Amino acid sequence: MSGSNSVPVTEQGMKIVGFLCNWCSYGGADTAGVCRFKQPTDLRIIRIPCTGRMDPLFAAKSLIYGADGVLVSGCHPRDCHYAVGNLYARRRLEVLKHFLPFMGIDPRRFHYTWVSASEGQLWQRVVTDFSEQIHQLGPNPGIGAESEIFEKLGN
Amino acid sequence: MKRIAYYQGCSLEGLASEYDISTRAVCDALGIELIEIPDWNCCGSSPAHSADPLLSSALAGRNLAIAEAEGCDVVMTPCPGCLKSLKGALETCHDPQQCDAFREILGMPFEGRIRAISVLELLYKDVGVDALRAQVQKPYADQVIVPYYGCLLTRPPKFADFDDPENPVSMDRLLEAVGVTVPDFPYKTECCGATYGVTRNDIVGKLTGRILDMALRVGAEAVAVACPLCQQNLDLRQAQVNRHMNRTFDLPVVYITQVIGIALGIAPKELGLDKLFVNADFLLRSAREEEPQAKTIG
Amino acid sequence: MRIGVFVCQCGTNIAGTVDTQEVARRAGNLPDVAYATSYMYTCSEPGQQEIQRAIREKNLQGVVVAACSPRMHEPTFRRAVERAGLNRFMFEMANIREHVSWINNDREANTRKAAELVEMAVAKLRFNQPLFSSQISVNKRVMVIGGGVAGIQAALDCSDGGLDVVLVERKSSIGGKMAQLDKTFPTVDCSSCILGPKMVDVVQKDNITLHAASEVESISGYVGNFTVEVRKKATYVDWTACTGCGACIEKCPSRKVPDVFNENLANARAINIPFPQAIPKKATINRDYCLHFTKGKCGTCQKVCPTGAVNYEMQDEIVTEQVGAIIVATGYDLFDASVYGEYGGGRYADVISGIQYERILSASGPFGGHIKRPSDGKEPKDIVFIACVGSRDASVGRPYCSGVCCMYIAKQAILTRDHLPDTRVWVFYMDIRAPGKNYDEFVRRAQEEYGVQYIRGRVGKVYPKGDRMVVQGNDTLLGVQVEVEADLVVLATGIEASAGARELAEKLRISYDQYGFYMESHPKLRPVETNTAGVYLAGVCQGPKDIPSSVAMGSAAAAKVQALFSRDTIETNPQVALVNERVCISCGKCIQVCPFGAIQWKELRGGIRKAEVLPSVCQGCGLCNATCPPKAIQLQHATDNQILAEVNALCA
Amino acid sequence: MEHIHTLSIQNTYDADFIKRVEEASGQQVSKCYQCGNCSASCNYTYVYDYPVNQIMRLIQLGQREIVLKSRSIWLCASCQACTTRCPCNIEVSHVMESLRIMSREEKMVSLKDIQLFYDEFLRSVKTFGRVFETGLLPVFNMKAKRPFGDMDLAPLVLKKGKLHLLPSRIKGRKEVAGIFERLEAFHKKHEA
Ligand SMILES: Cc1cc2nc3c(=O)[nH]c(=O)nc-3n(C[C@H](O)[C@H](O)[C@H](O)COP(=O)(O)OP(=O)(O)OC[C@H]3O[C@@H](n4cnc5c(N)ncnc54)[C@H](O)[C@@H]3O)c2cc1C
Ligand SMILES: Cc1cc2nc3c(=O)[nH]c(=O)nc-3n(C[C@H](O)[C@H](O)[C@H](O)COP(=O)(O)OP(=O)(O)OC[C@H]3O[C@@H](n4cnc5c(N)ncnc54)[C@H](O)[C@@H]3O)c2cc1C
Ligand code: SF4
Ligand code: SF4
Ligand code: SF4
Ligand code: SF4
Ligand code: SF4
Ligand code: SF4
Ligand code: SF4
Ligand code: SF4
Repeated sequence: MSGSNSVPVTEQGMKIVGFLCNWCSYGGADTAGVCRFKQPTDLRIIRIPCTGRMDPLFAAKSLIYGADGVLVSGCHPRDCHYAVGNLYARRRLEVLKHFLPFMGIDPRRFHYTWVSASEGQLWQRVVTDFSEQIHQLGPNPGIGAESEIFEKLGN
Repeated sequence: MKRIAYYQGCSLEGLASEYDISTRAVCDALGIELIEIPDWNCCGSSPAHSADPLLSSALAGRNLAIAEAEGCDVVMTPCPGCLKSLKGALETCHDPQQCDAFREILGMPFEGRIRAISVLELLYKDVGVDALRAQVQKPYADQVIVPYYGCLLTRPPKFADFDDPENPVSMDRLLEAVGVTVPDFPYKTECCGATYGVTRNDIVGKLTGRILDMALRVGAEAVAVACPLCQQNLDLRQAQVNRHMNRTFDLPVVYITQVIGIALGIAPKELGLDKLFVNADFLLRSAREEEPQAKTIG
Repeated sequence: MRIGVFVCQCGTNIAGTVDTQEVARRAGNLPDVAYATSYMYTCSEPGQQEIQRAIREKNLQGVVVAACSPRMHEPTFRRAVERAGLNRFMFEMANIREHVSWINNDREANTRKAAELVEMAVAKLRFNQPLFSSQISVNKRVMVIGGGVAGIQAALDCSDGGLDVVLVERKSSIGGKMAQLDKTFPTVDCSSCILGPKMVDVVQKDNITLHAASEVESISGYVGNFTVEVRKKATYVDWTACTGCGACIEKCPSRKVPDVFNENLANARAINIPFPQAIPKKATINRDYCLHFTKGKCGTCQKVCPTGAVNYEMQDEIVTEQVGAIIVATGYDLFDASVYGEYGGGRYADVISGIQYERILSASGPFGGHIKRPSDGKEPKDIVFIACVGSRDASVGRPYCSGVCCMYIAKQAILTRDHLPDTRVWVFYMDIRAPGKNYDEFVRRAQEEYGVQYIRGRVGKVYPKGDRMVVQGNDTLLGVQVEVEADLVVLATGIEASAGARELAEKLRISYDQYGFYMESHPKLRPVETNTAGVYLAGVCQGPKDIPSSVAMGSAAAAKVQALFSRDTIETNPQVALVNERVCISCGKCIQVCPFGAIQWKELRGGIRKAEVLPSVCQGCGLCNATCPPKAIQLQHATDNQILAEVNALCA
Repeated sequence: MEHIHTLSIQNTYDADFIKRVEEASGQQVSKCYQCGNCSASCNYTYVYDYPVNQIMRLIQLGQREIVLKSRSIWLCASCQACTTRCPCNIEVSHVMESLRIMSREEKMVSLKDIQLFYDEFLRSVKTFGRVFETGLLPVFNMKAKRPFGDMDLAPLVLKKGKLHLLPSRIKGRKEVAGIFERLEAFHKKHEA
């Protein structure tokens, strides 16, 4: 897939999958929309009840199937609608982040964060920053292809 | 059995020599072997701290390193100022961000396994109040002494692992164990002017004056201390204080080790009682006479 | 499956930046989509009828609406498809307004994005299953735990609404902290005069069962049907016989018992009634001090009791109560001031706490309402109050504000000047927090009319000098160190979670914050609910607050219970986890992680255990689903297959 | 106390100063909520030009020069009363210590005598390995231009036989001097 960087990627856009908890971040994304906060168009949001529902496999599979980036967002720690779901999520997603290089996937393609239902502006920033980062990385070359990172981390 | 290294520090070599000899005498009487740190150096005290904390840690660190090389488990020092430097050095040594710089500047092998304690902690924790009481040969009868801990012995709280920083009681309990009457002393931990003896003795005059005054108010015949700087400010400088405050204090200021030593039956001279500036012979009152009428003396 | 797709234009809200026709056209090409169209205002009455018509005419089995956020109109459309005979879970929404048309103007990119979101929704819908709620009956009895003013208010309001109430109080009398107060801010009316009648009401209501000297032992069940075991502690007095005459107390020879109600400023007897207005007014023996129990000697009370109520053989008793809802109102405790060695609380007799000063002020208190200092009974000429003791202090692990002490200091200062006009009152404070109705005016009055001296700065140290105390502080407004000599020092000790709050929370399966205060469901919008359905909060157990707020919260919790009980049955949420027993490997991980205790073991034949979800307890978080190693437990309507279908539709 | 008239905060605001103090002391100065407990507990407040809580406030406001030129930082005796009682868990004494070092580095020391005493003390340590009390005092007195300071004490001390006329030179004084040298080299390296 070399040289794909020269293709004006914005034309096709990137495929970014967002997993957002129903109570906080999905609401935050709604708030951003209601306030008409302009955002890049690459993100596709999947609504989950809680980040605690977030199986790291969902993110891994997305990247394996060819998503260019995965963004997970939930309630701030301590604000979880289900008390502790996001704390479990944090632990699992942190592990995933460290695991991605071993699959030959650049860990920068994956990001998780916390945004509450009222933080529309924060949501705008999160989406903009992450989309920009994925545009910089370019399209996902496929599993194992980003193995130079693997080599770097392996040492 | 723990191997206890002894770090006397510069003051105990000079103006506070009686603290040194009474500490050694008491430990000897209690069967505690002290291993003097060979060729020890100055810990740097406040001047080093105010110049560079790394300097302070490295200067103190050299002594710790020597003690560790001698196979000791703890370093005991009677001086709270030195104790603070020693504990500071251990803290630096275990701080991941500073340990490399520390080792580089120290320039000798040191693992940092050793612990630093004060003579007070040694007596209070390792010997224990009950064991001390059992060894008393000449209990005091009616002497009233207030314990003055000074500012450094129990502070900062993170270093004061053996007593309460705000209302320490270790010296109270040790004094009681040898038969002394100990009134509540509100100025236990007030600062006496510390290192300003030389540079600003007007400050020392005021702060020390307050402490002596409070001691008299609560009915003390003497102040017991565990710090050479406190002792100097309260005892040696008592005349200066009198001048500054327009007072006529004449209050003995004795080292805790001297008070305990007398009760253990050690001769006053071996405790350096004669080296004190304000006469402290009142301590011998019940030590000489154990009959009940001793109570009428004084 | 036959699926219908409706792409909403929302006037120009969506159609302005999304080609909705094109989205509908592309949707029409998706597998299983039998019908796709675009409509002007889908949520309007005609829009909904259009959907229902299509369901019938095209024989649709599932519906996707691409429109606004499901947080807005999902319930609307679910009802619509239900009216047309579909199960309401055979419906999905794609959010093409908040997440598409409103956040970018690039029509082409927006259209592509909207089409993909529709594709994802269709993909998910193909795995949807009809789900059905069940109805569970509601036991219309309510338990209130804690009989302070908040719990009393909740109990009385529920009782007024015709509900059966069980009130559980761990002390031998209800009343809580308010019963110990002298007067109350900001009106300075007598505390027991306003609380007393409410306490009496509690015993006079036929539909309130009071278990005093009792604690909750265990709780099982779920909203509508809780089973609570209550431990009635042995009081060694048969309360059905005791008339509260007090003859036993008068004769009891054990007289050096700390009087807890008077905050240890006086002595009580081993057999005791805590205060004259106690409800129930019954005697209790304190085993630790009773000579019969400690020495095997006495038996006086038994001999003098005219009704033969004393029973040294009494044992704790467990009673089981069935209730449909629980209101927790367990209040608070006060910070132990002896933690501050520098203030001498607990060491010096004349350094006391605010609640001790309430007892001193009280006419029924240890000194009959005369202000005297505990050490020698002298009238104090100078009183110093120190604010924020054990509050707003990270060094003692209490960084929060206790909320009421600024006000009670002002109250106690005013009362002091009322009782003893010649006594000077000094208050060391950091900030004055008085945000209630008439509150700041009250504090101003203390300063302007009563001449109370406020000094801004935290106190360093309190120590005795002669027979007075010296308070060494700092006036930060002047930038100088100050000293005030006082005869009495009152430490405004802060509020902390009541002892045992955490243990009770775990029994109730509600969460608490790091300080032990109970967590409300939403800090603004659901302040009296917890995340456990059927359990409500009232009073200081949720966080520091004063009497008006505690009472308001008691009433609010009662209103929530009445609303819950207004129906005979409640509908369960069918979006719950479900275990596939054949796949479950019995590892128990799901049981460990479930924050609500909704999963239990189910014994199969042959001693095999499998996980089983209690649908009425499960809140649908999905944590178990993500945890389960073989994925045996699946959250309905958000199963792995459903979520992965969306991923697939987008990426593959 | 010098009187500040109007402090035009922005004109003298040094954001970097706040950061440097926080880094040097390891303490988060913004945690200070100005309760004043440090000043209430500090026995030296009466000789300070700014009570220690005001020093903390001045740091928060980035007022580098006022702080580093203050007398307070040199009159602080490191008694730790402030650190012990600060409700915000700030090691205030540590902050004061860092300020002394910074004021020395930036040549803003107000109380030269105290610095001088400290320097003489350390010179003694560097030379002999231990402090030579008898030698330290006259040298300090001379340099501080107070030839008779504490001379009243000399006969007393002499009488008790506590005055040593010769310093105790330790064998390892080269090692001790080495510590001073390595420290200097270390700082040079890190400045570069
Ligand atoms: C010194 C002082 C003065 C005050 N003055 C005023 C004032 O003038 N005006 C004002 O508005 N507010 C004042 N307050 C605040 C007031 O006390 C509280 O707002 C009020 O008492 C809170 O009531 P509550 O019912 O929430 O808690 P509480 O009064 O603490 O009642 C809780 C009850 O629950 C019981 N309980 C606890 N745990 C359990 C358990 N596990 N099982 C069963 N029962 C349990 C307790 O025994 C207690 O009876 C003052 C507070 C103090 C400390
Ligand atoms: C700048 C600002 C920021 C704030 N930020 C926060 C915050 O972050 N968090 C927070 O908790 N609180 C905040 N608040 C406070 C919050 O706004 C109020 O607590 C809350 O809105 C009160 O709700 P309400 O329903 O009592 O009153 P209102 O919101 O005032 O509602 C009253 C309604 O009644 C209507 N009405 C009035 N008179 C009549 C009449 N005679 N007949 C019919 N209708 C009538 C009014 O039109 C209005 O719709 C803030 C307030 C301000 C000013
Ligand atoms: S369904 Fe939503 S998008 Fe469509 S018209 Fe209604 S509000 Fe607008
Ligand atoms: S136990 Fe008997 S004597 Fe005591 S109060 Fe009750 S009835 Fe009266
Ligand atoms: S038996 Fe116990 S409670 Fe009863 S009178 Fe005797 S001491 Fe008091
Ligand atoms: S209410 Fe006032 S006294 Fe109480 S913690 Fe808050 S600020 Fe401090
Ligand atoms: S979905 Fe959540 S609440 Fe339901 S059983 Fe699983 S973990 Fe428990
Ligand atoms: S986690 Fe899965 S396999 Fe383990 S017990 Fe629960 S349902 Fe069964
Ligand atoms: S350490 Fe310094 S500032 Fe702090 S109390 Fe002591 S003398 Fe004052
Ligand atoms: S004690 Fe701590 S919080 Fe209070 S003024 Fe001093 S530094 Fe600030």
